[in-house]
Amino acid sequence: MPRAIGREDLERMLRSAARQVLEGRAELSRLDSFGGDGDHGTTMARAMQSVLAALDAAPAAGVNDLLRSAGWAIMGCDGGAAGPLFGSFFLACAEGAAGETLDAAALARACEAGLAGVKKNTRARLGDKTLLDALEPAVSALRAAADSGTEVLAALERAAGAAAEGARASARLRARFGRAKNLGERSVGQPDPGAASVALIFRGFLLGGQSDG
Amino acid sequence: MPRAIGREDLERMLRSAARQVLEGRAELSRLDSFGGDGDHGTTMARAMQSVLAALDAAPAAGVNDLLRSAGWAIMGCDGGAAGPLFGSFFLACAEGAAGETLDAAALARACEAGLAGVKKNTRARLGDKTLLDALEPAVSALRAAADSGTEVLAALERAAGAAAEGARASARLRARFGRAKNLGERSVGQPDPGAASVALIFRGFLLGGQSDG
Amino acid sequence: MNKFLNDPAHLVPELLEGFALAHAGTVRLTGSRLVTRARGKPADKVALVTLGGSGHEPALSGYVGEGMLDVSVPGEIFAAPGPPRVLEALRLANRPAGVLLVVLNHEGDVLSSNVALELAQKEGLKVRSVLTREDISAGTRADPAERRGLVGCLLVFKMAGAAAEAGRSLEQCLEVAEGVERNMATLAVAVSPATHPATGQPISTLAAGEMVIGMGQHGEAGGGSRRLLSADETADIMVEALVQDLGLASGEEALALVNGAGATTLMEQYIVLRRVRRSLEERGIRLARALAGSFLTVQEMGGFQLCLCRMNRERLALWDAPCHTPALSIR
Amino acid sequence: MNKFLNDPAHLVPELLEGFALAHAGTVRLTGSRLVTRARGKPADKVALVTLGGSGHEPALSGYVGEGMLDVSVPGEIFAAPGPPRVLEALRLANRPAGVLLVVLNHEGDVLSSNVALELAQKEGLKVRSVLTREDISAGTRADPAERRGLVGCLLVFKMAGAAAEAGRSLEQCLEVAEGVERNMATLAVAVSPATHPATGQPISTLAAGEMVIGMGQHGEAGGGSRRLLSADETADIMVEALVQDLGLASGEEALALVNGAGATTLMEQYIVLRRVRRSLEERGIRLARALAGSFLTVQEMGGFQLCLCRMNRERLALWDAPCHTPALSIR
Ligand SMILES: Nc1ncnc2c1ncn2[C@@H]1O[C@H](COP(=O)(O)OP(=O)(O)O)[C@@H](O)[C@H]1O
Ligand SMILES: Nc1ncnc2c1ncn2[C@@H]1O[C@H](COP(=O)(O)OP(=O)(O)O)[C@@H](O)[C@H]1O
Ligand SMILES: [Mg+2]
Ligand SMILES: [Mg+2]
Ligand SMILES: [Mg+2]
Ligand SMILES: [Mg+2]
Repeated sequence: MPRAIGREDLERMLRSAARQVLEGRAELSRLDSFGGDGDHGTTMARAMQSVLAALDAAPAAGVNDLLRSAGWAIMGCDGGAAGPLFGSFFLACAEGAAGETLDAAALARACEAGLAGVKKNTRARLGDKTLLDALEPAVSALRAAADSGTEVLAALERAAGAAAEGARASARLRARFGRAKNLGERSVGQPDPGAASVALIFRGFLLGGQSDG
Repeated sequence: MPRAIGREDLERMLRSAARQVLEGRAELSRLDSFGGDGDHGTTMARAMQSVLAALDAAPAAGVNDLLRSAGWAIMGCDGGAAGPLFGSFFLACAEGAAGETLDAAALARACEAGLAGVKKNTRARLGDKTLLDALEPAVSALRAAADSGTEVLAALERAAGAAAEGARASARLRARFGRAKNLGERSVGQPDPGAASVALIFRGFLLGGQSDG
Repeated sequence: MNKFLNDPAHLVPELLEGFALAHAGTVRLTGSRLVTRARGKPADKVALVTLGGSGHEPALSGYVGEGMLDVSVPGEIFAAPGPPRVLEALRLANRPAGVLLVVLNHEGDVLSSNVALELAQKEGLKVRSVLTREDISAGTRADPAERRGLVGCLLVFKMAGAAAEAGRSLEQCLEVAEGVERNMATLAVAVSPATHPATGQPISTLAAGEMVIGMGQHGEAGGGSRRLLSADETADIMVEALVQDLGLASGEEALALVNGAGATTLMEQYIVLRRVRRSLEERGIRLARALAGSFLTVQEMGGFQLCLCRMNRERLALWDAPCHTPALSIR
Repeated sequence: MNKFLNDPAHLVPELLEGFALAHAGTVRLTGSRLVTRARGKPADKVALVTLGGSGHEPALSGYVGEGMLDVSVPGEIFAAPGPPRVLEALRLANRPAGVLLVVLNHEGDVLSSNVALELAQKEGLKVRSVLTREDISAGTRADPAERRGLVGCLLVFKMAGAAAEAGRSLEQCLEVAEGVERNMATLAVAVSPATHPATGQPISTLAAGEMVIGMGQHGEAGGGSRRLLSADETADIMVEALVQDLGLASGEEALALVNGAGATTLMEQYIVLRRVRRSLEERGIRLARALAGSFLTVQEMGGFQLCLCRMNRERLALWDAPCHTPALSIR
């Protein structure tokens, strides 16, 4: 993979993220069964199948086309709370992705836009035990890596690590958004399913980026 | 008790029959739970409470008035299948009860009319595992005793015995009427609840007749 | 028992009080717990009366109202009302045009009706009656004595009710009712038991993952308990049995009614109905009208009844006539 | 799982196919599984649109029809539809008179609606929206963000729908909707769990003989699981909490809606409704209108919701206006 992510690279990364989520669907539903309604794996699997179908159906012109089409696919999958959140992440990423390819700085800029897109749609913030607890650390890690001149693949590696760590750490939090909020204190002890999905997606990006197509 | 049943005697007999059924209600429901819907005790208890209420409410002029009022009380208790059958027994008894008092012959005549009243309302016959399997033997026993000149109380004793034996023997029969018919062969083994009620009623008649008021 | 109840001895009066409240514009209680229309029907039109045990809500009183019944006689939980209250209802409904009594074939209902009808005749009331017995699991068409009356009664209420509303004579209304009765067939399937609200005991037993087609009746049309099948498989089996019983042939048209027993969701009923249409169409039978809902329940029993009725031009017109009752509105 | 189903992946299209069949004269399917009226409404009248997860039949699509909704967007089982289909519905309903979108306060519905509304605004569609959040167990009136939208949405559909049908402007319809929303309150009680039809897993756990008032929400208005009470005791507790929340005072009048969750029988609902009236009357509050039925279910869950709405002359007139939909008919 080059020092910047091209259209082909990005498509491989998206497909790889989908694969990670599809493989993890049972675990995601299991995590959602503690405080939620036990369907997060089903929902995310539906979302990712929609992404794969969209990628198969229409060849995207550029990186932002690809991100937009993934975002719309997720938006359109009737995915309860998770659908519009993950969908708006990709859609806002597309808005923030300038140029033909994404180097570390451009990727960080796109993901920051994506994070902002999610935050526009929820009052949840860091620490509320939602997907933000994996997404925000991942994006921060990406930004830090880019600012220190790190190469894009290495930057992705740090982001994936931060997402995984964020998801793990979310177990200690008390849910204040999503269905799990109704559990109050009893929500402590298990990772947030949405955060776990973010970790799988970034892990997929990394694996897809590392493989050479 | 005299050699013929008077108005007071009959009222005592009816109250005593009601008491027998009320005491046996749990067992009657239990029997109905094998092939039926488990409510025969509840229904018969409601029927007998209606009889007691009717006796309390209006002093009957004569023996047939008493029987008629008991019959209507049972008819009016919303008693599913059992209500109209037991009700029509007492109503038809009333039609057949001529005179101020009932000696053995008059009692046999009244009960024969009652039995005919029941049979007018069902296609079930002896051996079909219904209340007829206790009622018909009881009425036959009454007739035989009367024909051989037996005194009314002794005749009642034979009738009560025949009813009890009929109810017991009904266990060996295969139900062909009432809800239990749906069980087919599986209905064999337990006495018919309606027949058990008949046995309790005749036992009550006997005990009420034997006590001296 | 996970039910919201008070003293079991007062179940019926309590539920009727709430029923009358919820449908104040349509029905009212009168006499000894009879349910009648809030606004009566002219005396030159035939009146329809029915009777039956309670615990099957919204049946049967839920069909009292414009275009269907005039009076219903609710009994105790699962127990027919006694003859005196049936007679009271016949007296209440009596009118020059006459009264049609619709009786479902169950021991208690038949016994009570017979006694009441005899007394009504003696009193000179103008009453005719029709017996519904369309449960194909409990007897053949040739020997229908044991066939129970299931949800099909509601088709009789609807179509004979429309005939009455249109001013047809008692004989004509009876003819419509008998025509519907002859041309309908019902089969029931159960997957989970109901609880008797007065005793708290389960009414039947059914293991998880099992189902009984013919609902514990003789079993002529399916037999005992079997592994739970998919919605489509179940619908196919039931359609086949009903089409056989009715002798429905390619080119004919039918009404299908899916009746939820209680705990079976409307979602499932719709899924079944969808397959019923396909299954009929595969046989060249057109689904002319379709209905799904919990119209006649057995407490929280899981399962449903499927009722098919052969339709012709007259019955379609009677079906489409407007009605407005607590449990069914057509316009 | 004792349910009649086929491939869980096709649940929603299958149930919608049957739904459209059963109510062919009233609704039809269009576009990407949108439910609309069989006969449209003139474009000079405001249109009402709503959205929500499936698995709650007859809600929400059961309220599409004359006098209530124009379009509903059914989502997946228990999952809100995504923004694209909501946007499609807004486009379909768009008209000079404008569109009122009714959103129940649940994460997914709110997220989807917000995205769709933003896009609709960009396209220049004339849309306003109202959020229903009347569940008193999950937040106070002062801080309603967490109050969920329960069965009360149906009162909004009915009364804002009547205003639209009467030709009132979008602003006026919104005002009616917000007036109903502000003046209603709901509390739910559960006694037995539902099964998720796609996974076959129970959605919650509840021991026999236990009940949860506030249905597993924070518990502000009742708290955790407790021994099952009688119908009357339960009704009294719920009425008290709702009257408090609404600040209903002696001399006022209210509408009461008892909504069965699935397995709770109509019989029980009527018994509860009867006590609700008595309980209100003891407080000097008149029960102006009453409703009982399984209007918004959670599969075969046992329990019910009680919704009270403060009525005034305007709302009474809007309530009494005729409507004809698959799940509610008033005339
Ligand atoms: N309001 C919210 N803000 C941020 N994240 C949320 C919110 N609601 C839900 N989520 C995320 O969505 C996840 C649950 O997704 P999912 O189970 O698919 O949705 P649903 O709750 O509709 O069943 C949660 O674990 C959380 O990460
Ligand atoms: N058709 C019938 N002919 C004669 N007896 C009958 C008939 N149906 C029912 N019975 C009697 O009634 C009894 C059941 O009574 P009960 O349980 O009170 O009525 P239900 O079947 O309506 O619940 C049976 O045991 C039987 O003796
Ligand atoms: Mg979930
Ligand atoms: Mg019985
Ligand atoms: Mg019974
Ligand atoms: Mg969900």
